[in-house]
Amino acid sequence: MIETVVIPLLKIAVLLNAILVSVTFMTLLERKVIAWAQSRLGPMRVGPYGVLQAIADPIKLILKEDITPARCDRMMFTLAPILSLVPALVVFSVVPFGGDALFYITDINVGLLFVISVTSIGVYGIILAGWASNSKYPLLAGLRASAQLISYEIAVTMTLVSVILTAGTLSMVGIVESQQEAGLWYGFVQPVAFVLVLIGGLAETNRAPFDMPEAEQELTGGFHTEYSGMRFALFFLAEYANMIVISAVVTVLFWGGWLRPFPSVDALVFLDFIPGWTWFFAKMFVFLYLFIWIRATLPRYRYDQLMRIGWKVLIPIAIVNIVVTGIVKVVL
Amino acid sequence: MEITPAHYTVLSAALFSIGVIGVLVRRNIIIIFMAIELMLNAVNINLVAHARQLENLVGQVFVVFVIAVAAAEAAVGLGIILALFRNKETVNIDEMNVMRW
Amino acid sequence: MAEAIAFYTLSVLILGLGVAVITTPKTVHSVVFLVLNFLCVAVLYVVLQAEFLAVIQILVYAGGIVVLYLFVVMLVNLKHAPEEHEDPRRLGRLALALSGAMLLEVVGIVVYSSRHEPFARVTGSTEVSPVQGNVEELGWLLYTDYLIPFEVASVLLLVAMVGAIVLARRES
Amino acid sequence: MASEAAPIFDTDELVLNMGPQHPSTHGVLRVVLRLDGERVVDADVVIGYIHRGIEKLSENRDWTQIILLTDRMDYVAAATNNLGYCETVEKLMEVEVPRRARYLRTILAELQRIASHCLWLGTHAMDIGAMTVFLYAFRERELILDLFEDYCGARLTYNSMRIGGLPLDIPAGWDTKARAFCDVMEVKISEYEELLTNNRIWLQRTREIGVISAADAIGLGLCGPPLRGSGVFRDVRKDEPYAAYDEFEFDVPLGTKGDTYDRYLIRLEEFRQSIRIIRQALDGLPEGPIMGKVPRLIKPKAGETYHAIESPKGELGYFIVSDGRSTNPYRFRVRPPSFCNLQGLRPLVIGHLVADVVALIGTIDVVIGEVDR
Repeated sequence: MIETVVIPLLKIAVLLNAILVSVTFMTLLERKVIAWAQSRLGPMRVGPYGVLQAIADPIKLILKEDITPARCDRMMFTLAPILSLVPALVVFSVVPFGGDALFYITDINVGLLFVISVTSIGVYGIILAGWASNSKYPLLAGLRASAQLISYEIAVTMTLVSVILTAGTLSMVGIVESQQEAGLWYGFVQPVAFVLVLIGGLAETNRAPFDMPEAEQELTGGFHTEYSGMRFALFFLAEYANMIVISAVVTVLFWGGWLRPFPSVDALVFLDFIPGWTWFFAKMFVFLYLFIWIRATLPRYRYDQLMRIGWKVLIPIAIVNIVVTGIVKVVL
Repeated sequence: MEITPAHYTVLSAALFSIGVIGVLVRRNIIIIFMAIELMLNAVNINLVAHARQLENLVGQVFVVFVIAVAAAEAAVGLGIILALFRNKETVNIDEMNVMRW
Repeated sequence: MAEAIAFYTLSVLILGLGVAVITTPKTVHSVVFLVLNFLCVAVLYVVLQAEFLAVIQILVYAGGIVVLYLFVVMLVNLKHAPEEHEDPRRLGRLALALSGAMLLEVVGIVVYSSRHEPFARVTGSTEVSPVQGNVEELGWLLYTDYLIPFEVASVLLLVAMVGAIVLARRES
Repeated sequence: MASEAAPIFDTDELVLNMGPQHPSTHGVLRVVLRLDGERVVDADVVIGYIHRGIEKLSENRDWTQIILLTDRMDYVAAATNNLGYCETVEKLMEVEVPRRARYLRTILAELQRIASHCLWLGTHAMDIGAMTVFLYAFRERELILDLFEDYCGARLTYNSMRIGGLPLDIPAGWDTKARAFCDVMEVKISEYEELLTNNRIWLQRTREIGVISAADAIGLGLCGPPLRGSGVFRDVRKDEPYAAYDEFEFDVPLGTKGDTYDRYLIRLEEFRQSIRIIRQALDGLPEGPIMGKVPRLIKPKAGETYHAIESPKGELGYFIVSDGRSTNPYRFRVRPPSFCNLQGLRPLVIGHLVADVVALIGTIDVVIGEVDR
């Protein structure tokens, strides 16, 4: 009973809290990093160097009035933020933060497919938010978002096929273990797939330079134009949770999860005193920082250009990558 | 209390009936399409339940095919709905009688 | 016991959401109920130890097909509900009665056959596949015994895609 | 049958109201877009949300008070507006402006051009999603505002010129600061260029977007960078030199294709040319008085005149009629470059996507205060 019920529940509780807290600090990190990139200071007022801003923001959002537009579809308007947050959190159930069973909630044999399929549910939150707001800008943004998510989902899924071929398993733990056996991170084995997943991940999380669905300058904030207070906060949480998901998945698939760099090189064995989960979080942090950095640097693509990249560049490259991987796999 | 395939079959039959009712009673063609999806799912539940009972994966293979066909059906069906809507501005199945002479 | 709890909970959810799909007046609500219904069916597949199908169910049905429905519902922005126009030749009551009768018939058959001739437990599959695990075995079956149906299905999808594009294309 | 019924669906366009409270319409511009999907079929530009009646108001103020009102037209380039007005009245009164004053006026006008272009670059880049350039450009604009503050005490509405000259001489050490600014700015321009000029996304977002031919540009009455972007040579500083521009060497950059990217390059080059002019003016700054001989009571003799200068946005012209009896103009009329360039918005946006609309509003560089007056 303890083994099957209490411990998993405890793990879920810990993980949920950890994610939500790290999301709030992600927002602080983003504001700080972008501020530094732009030669500003960023938040400085709440706590030393503005550290407590991460706590002040959620409190503000919770206390704010939650406005429901007069002629919206109330049920869908309420459901949409929940539908976009829940899938982002559910994905973490299969992410292995360390090699020991203590560091993941479950390891199912279709782990990677589970990640792909659950993230594909997130699109409903955005479409429904756009539709339920009964307003034109959110509607346009909702349509943009759904088209974008669906096309990049195809590209990312097709790219992941080549990783699955290389690893020979769908289990998230299994993929890391096969990297250990290979003695090489798959980032080196599948560099093309790595870049494609990174680009696709940016697009799937609606991050710059693919942030059309919430482009403030074009669509006045996009699908959450009509949202305020806690419901807006849920969208916000979902976006950042999705960033963490993509970073975690890329870490697992391409950067060896909890493994140290060059797991096959014996000269580096002294690095093993650092626990695996530290490696994992360090790698995740690199990707999160990369996302923020890109946002501070690049202009935004246009919607049709984005679709063209998805369909005419990423998907063909992904297909070629699968074929090449297959041939190499058969020959070797 | 053991759950036998009979239970799953009854569940499947009930879901299938809901689908049939939807197709026969509703007039919005999109809802009718969704009712058809419900019926397909009812069939899938049945196939999966019996695949486990027989400890044979052929049932699951069939489910894969059913899903593939459902996807094809949805794509073409929704294409037809859109084309009809463009021409007649309706999704009422009773008004879609172009093929009737 | 655990399976019973799961089964009854999921059955109630699946049937309840199924009824909601066909009774809700707003089409968008119907679509959302349909998604939730499919998610419950996916959980039922997990209970039935078909993890791969559960994931495919979510990925293809919930994440793909139903999004299409949602798109069409949003495009078909109706000015008047279709239920207003009544075709006098429609026999709703009869339809209800017929489907009720069909349900009774199926249930009857199931109850009768399970009483008199319990479902036989077949041990061991006829095919001995060289791989282990649900996904691997399924893949093995698809690419050996069912290769031709599999290819036909892919051609079907291709045809459907071309058909959908031709149908939805705007004539200029 | 399909061909016959197709228009029913095709006319089902979405009317999208952009502004007057929209983050990218630069103030209170309102554009009513008719969309087919995301493609703009028609655009209706609605103006007048901050009309304050400056022209009419000026006909009831005496000649010196009007300088203060001109600040409020193009409020991101107030000194240029002051200059245009003062020179027009001087032309009407036939007042000779001392050489030092003309040099200082040129320096102020060119600093103002850099400040205005900084604001344009920042907001234009921001509209296309490059948020960092926005803050970089504003950082440098701040330096110019500091220079102006040192000079006249104000940071936005300067009231920095007088009919016949300048109210104040530059404070001690100001020219060193201005030189230092020129050195800083030169480095920063290459910083902007690093972020944008060869950026693939920037190129894709600006090249071939909003192309306007030379003939069309002239036909629409465009002026300033949008006109020069199409390859038409027209710069009031060269064609009809005013202030001290005839004494300096500078180039007028011209575009070839007339797209958004060309207009971007032209403005960046104008940064450099402005710095060149400022340096020349600081080097050759003559000594002498800063006010010409102007009567206490300004009362030009009856007559009318039109005088134009090259504001950062284009040709800024003043048409003033004096009846020779009262102490205020009989008729006061401004030819604001933003207003004339805004004419070009509708033909530019038709056929483009919603995302391009914000880029195109940015590229013609309008200030609504000047459009509405």
